[in-house]
Amino acid sequence: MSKKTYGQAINEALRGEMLRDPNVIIIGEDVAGGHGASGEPGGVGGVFGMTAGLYKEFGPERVLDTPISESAIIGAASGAAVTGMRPVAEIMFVDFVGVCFDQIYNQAAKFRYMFGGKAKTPMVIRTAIGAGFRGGAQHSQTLHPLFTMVPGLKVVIPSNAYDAKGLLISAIRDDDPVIFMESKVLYGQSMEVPDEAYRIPFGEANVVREGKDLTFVAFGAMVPRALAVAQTLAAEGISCEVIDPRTTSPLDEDTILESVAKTGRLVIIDESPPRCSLAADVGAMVADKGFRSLKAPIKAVTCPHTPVPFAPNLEDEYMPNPRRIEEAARAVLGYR
Amino acid sequence: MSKKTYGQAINEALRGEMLRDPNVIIIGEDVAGGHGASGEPGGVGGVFGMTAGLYKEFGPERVLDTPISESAIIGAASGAAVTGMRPVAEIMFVDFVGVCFDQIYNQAAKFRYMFGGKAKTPMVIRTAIGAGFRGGAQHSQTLHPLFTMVPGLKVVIPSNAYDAKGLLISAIRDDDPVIFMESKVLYGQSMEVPDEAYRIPFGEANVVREGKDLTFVAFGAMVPRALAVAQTLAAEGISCEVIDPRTTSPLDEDTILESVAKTGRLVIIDESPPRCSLAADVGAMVADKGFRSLKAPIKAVTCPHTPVPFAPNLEDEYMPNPRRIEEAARAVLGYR
Amino acid sequence: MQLSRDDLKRAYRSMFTIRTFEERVDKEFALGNIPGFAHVYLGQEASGVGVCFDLTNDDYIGSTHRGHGHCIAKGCDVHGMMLEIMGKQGGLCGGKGGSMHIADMTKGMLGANAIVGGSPPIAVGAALTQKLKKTGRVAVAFSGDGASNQGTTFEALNMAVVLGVPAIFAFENNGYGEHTASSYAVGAPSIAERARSFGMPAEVVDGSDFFAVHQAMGRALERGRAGEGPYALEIVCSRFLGHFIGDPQAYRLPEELAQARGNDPIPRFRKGVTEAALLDDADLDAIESEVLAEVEDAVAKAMAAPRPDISTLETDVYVRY
Amino acid sequence: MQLSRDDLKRAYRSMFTIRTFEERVDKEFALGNIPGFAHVYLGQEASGVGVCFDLTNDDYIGSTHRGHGHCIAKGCDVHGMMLEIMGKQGGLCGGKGGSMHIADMTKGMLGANAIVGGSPPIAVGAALTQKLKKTGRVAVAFSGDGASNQGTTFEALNMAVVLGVPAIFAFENNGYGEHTASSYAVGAPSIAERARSFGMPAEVVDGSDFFAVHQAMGRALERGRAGEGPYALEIVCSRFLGHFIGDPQAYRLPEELAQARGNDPIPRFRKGVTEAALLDDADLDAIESEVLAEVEDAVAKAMAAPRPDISTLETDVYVRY
Ligand SMILES: Cc1ncc(C[n+]2csc(CCOP(=O)(O)OP(=O)(O)O)c2C)c(N)n1
Ligand SMILES: Cc1ncc(C[n+]2csc(CCOP(=O)(O)OP(=O)(O)O)c2C)c(N)n1
Ligand SMILES: [Mg+2]
Ligand SMILES: [Mg+2]
Repeated sequence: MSKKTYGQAINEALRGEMLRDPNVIIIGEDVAGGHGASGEPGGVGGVFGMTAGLYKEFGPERVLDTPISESAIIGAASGAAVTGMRPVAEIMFVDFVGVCFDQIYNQAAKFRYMFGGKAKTPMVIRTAIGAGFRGGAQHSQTLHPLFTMVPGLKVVIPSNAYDAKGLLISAIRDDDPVIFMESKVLYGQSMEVPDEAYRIPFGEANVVREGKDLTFVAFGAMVPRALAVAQTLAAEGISCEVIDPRTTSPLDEDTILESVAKTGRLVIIDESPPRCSLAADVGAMVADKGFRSLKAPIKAVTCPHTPVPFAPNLEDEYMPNPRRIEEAARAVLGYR
Repeated sequence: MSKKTYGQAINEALRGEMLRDPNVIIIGEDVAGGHGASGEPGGVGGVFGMTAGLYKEFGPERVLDTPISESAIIGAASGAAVTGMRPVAEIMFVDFVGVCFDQIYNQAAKFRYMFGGKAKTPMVIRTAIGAGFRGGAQHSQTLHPLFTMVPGLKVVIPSNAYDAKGLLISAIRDDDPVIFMESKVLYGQSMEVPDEAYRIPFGEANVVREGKDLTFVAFGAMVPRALAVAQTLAAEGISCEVIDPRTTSPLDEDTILESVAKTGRLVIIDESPPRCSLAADVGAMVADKGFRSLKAPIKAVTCPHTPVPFAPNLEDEYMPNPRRIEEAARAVLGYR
Repeated sequence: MQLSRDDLKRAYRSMFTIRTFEERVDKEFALGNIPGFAHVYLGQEASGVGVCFDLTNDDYIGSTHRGHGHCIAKGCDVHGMMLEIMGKQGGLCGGKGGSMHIADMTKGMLGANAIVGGSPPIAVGAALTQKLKKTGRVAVAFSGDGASNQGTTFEALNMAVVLGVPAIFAFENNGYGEHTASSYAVGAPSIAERARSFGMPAEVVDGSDFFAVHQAMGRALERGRAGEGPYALEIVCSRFLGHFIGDPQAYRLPEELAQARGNDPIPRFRKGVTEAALLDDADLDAIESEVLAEVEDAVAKAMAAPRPDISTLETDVYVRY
Repeated sequence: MQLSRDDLKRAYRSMFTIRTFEERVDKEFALGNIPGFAHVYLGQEASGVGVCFDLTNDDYIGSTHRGHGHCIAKGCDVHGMMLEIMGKQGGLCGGKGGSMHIADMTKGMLGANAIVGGSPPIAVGAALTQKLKKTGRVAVAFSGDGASNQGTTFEALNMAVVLGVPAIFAFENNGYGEHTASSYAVGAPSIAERARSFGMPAEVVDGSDFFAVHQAMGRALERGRAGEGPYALEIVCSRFLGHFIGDPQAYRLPEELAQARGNDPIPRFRKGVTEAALLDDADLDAIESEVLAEVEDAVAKAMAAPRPDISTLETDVYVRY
């Protein structure tokens, strides 16, 4: 056990799984880095450094640099997966999935069903998500709804270093295609993380904070924001429960429904535009299955229906921020 | 005024707009057909025949056949649109958007915002949607949620021939990128459709049937199914209101909320897997803004979280069918 | 080395099975016994069979919407195929896939693919496994001339070169992508030349000549098995019927169609091997009878088979969820 | 015809503006005055300027994540650019775009593009408008060597040939896509050759030589303006700094970097024109002083400018919703 960042936890999970299973390979742009240059290859380890050191330790047959060809990256991963490997592909920023989406949702995710259960596609797509990085409209999206809607895909969105490690290990050992969404703004966050391997199962939400007046459901980088508001409200004697589903597909409906059964009030904090979002998904689920418990409207705190703006002040307002979360909480708490 | 099929209405709208505005062009695979063959080109008019006759009438500068390169088709359309044309691009089946999604959601839909309002991208993407055609997992999807979540895009999903014509004319005259989703199973449905041009505005739902006990919201090919169940229930004295939003982005929230204010009960019928669907979107919207009116849980009738199966009996069960719609309606009506 | 007499019989059986199967699919479709739509491989038999002839069950192929011929050439069971195409229980994919998604992992058949350009990237992945596991096996991506213009296909060509994997790109140029001629939609002077410019050997082959295809594939395979990287074949062939069953193909003049039929790979093979006295008519007729009976039986069984159990609708989405 | 002295001054001004602007971006970034990340064009000035030199405001370009140089070469205002890059009110895109999304429709600048391979299809569309409206104008797609491997780029090449549009593909091969050399990631022997195999003329150009780029572009432009179809240039140049500001680029040895710097297009231009007595040092020094002052002023004004009004967050999504 030692303090590790979210990024280190990811790197450690990758390394541990590569040591454990020779079929685990890494494939993507600059996951090694420096190929064909005058210096040594392998010194980059991905633009965010998540695969740092792995090329030097495992060599070119386990850590494969590719051209900027995302469809071919995903296809190479899924084709390798159905024939016996366990590839971990990297799509540098989730924003880039538009150039390879077919290979994800029509191919890898559908193989098993289309082929009547006769294919197994154990692959992971790691990708960086989220705003707050001043990356502009094409480098700041989250897009977890895009994947959650796809039957055959599993979607993981860890909110802290401990979960990142345990969920990534589960993802790599999983026999289905998994997309693993890493929050850029969390890469540097650190906490105690065990050195050894451990798994966090999919579909089991984490009740990050217990409470009885109001339920917050938050995803990824929104979890710390929900917690912060829960703390503010606690000072006034308002007790908020904070739930981090950790995976959006499968989704742990039971934990959310149990919480709402107790609190009767729900606010969902979701970093994405509002339409067909996870906020909508969870809200609608509770409006059906948890209707009897509800004491107030279900509120969502999302981004507006706009692309991500570049200017820092606009971007800060774009993201669900404590002010907007608190407003929603108070609206729900004050509902009569 | 004369009886026309949904398909004829679309063809008529295209032809009318091409006659009216020389900047309207059509681009896609086999929209003319027969290029380079030993016979005459222009005899195909799209695999569903929606552009039939247009090549012969307007020639190769207005009706452009392309290679099977959807990213280049959409890029060609958006690049032409920002420089003064009004292209109508065809993506044969919506299932194919995965190979060109970047050009839709990151490019065309974001131009205006990223460029601070300085670009105008008047283009339409026509595409065929829906199951029931025995097309299998990669030719039967609906995917309207995928587009609805994209800021900058407008999403149209007509449920009958009259609407198809009026909405397509509006789409072509609209200054923003619009995706126009044509239900394959409706192409042959006919009704009275005016011969002249008329527009149906976006964001105005159609109350297809008035009622007071229960509100159905249904999209595209699900509208006739909802109506059929409404009729069945009417025989028992149950009065269902049926709302067809016609466009999912923008969405006419007011009409839905007014209806729920009256009925207190909502069932959404949406042909797509359940997660982050339009069903979820509408359900969550009402669970927030219409909470006070609700007398029962909001139920959704969707497809299961699976790809579209091929076998006819599986596909029929996959789609929201009258049995499942009726069950949901009764559950909501019987809620105490 | 020349092919043995048994090999020649196997080749003929495979081509004739495709021919018979596809003619029957065409007929059953017209009778309403096949749901949806189907694209038949009539006229292209020598291509699929020539390419797959020396592949083992541990070599892989990725196929297209026009995949029946590839399946048969790769050894898929015609009973399982007919059940699948009719959407019946016991089909190779349990009736969930249909004509455009037939797959059989036990035969190294990675699936027909209803997305044009869907298979090449996947085949690169299958080839990557072979390289990493040093199996000496290869992966073939079948693509049409139309698919040769899809971005995913180009990426796969480049990726295969960069990763140095034993992927073989079999471009079946049947002159058309749907209703548009390749002479219009392929801007390049030649598909093979375009592939070559990506950095791999490429050749143009007469796709109506089984022997030409088989020999060219032999060169590709030699390179692949030796771990020397990818290879491309442009296999020039003819689509006898329309794009899908029911396409009246008014855009092709009768003379063009007649010319295509005039270069039928099956009589051409028969003529070749009988004139060379390698096989005689009796050998070939015997094969034909067997094949006709087998396909007849496959149709009869498929017609009689039940639909998949409704309980299977939600199975097989995940290994575990 | 040779370029006039005024033309030469204009070329030098444009290149030197890019140089000064980018050095300043590098510095302001290090000072924390530029949010996010930025990719500078240092070392590639002769490419952008050579390509854009004879374009009018009615000719279009589509650019890349490394787009500042293209913007300046196409005539975008450096004040508006600096405001945009700093995320300030009055920026060319109102502060909503940032470094990777600068666009100016009034200058025919269709936008930097943060998606590698995003621009080529769009440029084909802009070129299509020119063809249909018979304007004699062209559209240029700038792409890097890395972008030359993206499927969208390949599709655009083929589409441009098939539609016969005046699109010019300017492949700036600066040796790297991020931290990976083009010698690794481009499997083809040559990007130009690969483009040629799609069916268009293509040539390799020394991208450190303004005159070479300008002349090659002249040939491309002649073809485009005459309505004869697309053209490709592989412009070989050097990236002086890392991929983005802050990239230590440990993968490049000092010698490689020194060699790149040794072939700096700006002193090379200066040496050429002064030795030929076309311009003298005083001419060039005067330009430099003006440019330095202009960029200084742009930075000062951008630093002083307010952030965009928060009320603009939700505007400009649609023309009307
Ligand atoms: C991405 C995509 N675009 C379009 C289609 C529709 N489509 C199916 S087959 C086909 C033609 C393919 O032509 P080719 O690759 O030459 O194969 P062939 O049909 O001649 O065997 C098209 C356009 C598709 N299935 N997928
Ligand atoms: C589709 C996509 N994939 C990956 C990236 C990340 N990325 C940004 S720039 C870049 C390298 C581009 O290389 P090149 O085209 O040679 O341009 P250069 O940076 O050398 O100007 C990469 C991989 C991206 N922005 N978009
Ligand atoms: Mg073809
Ligand atoms: Mg480069």
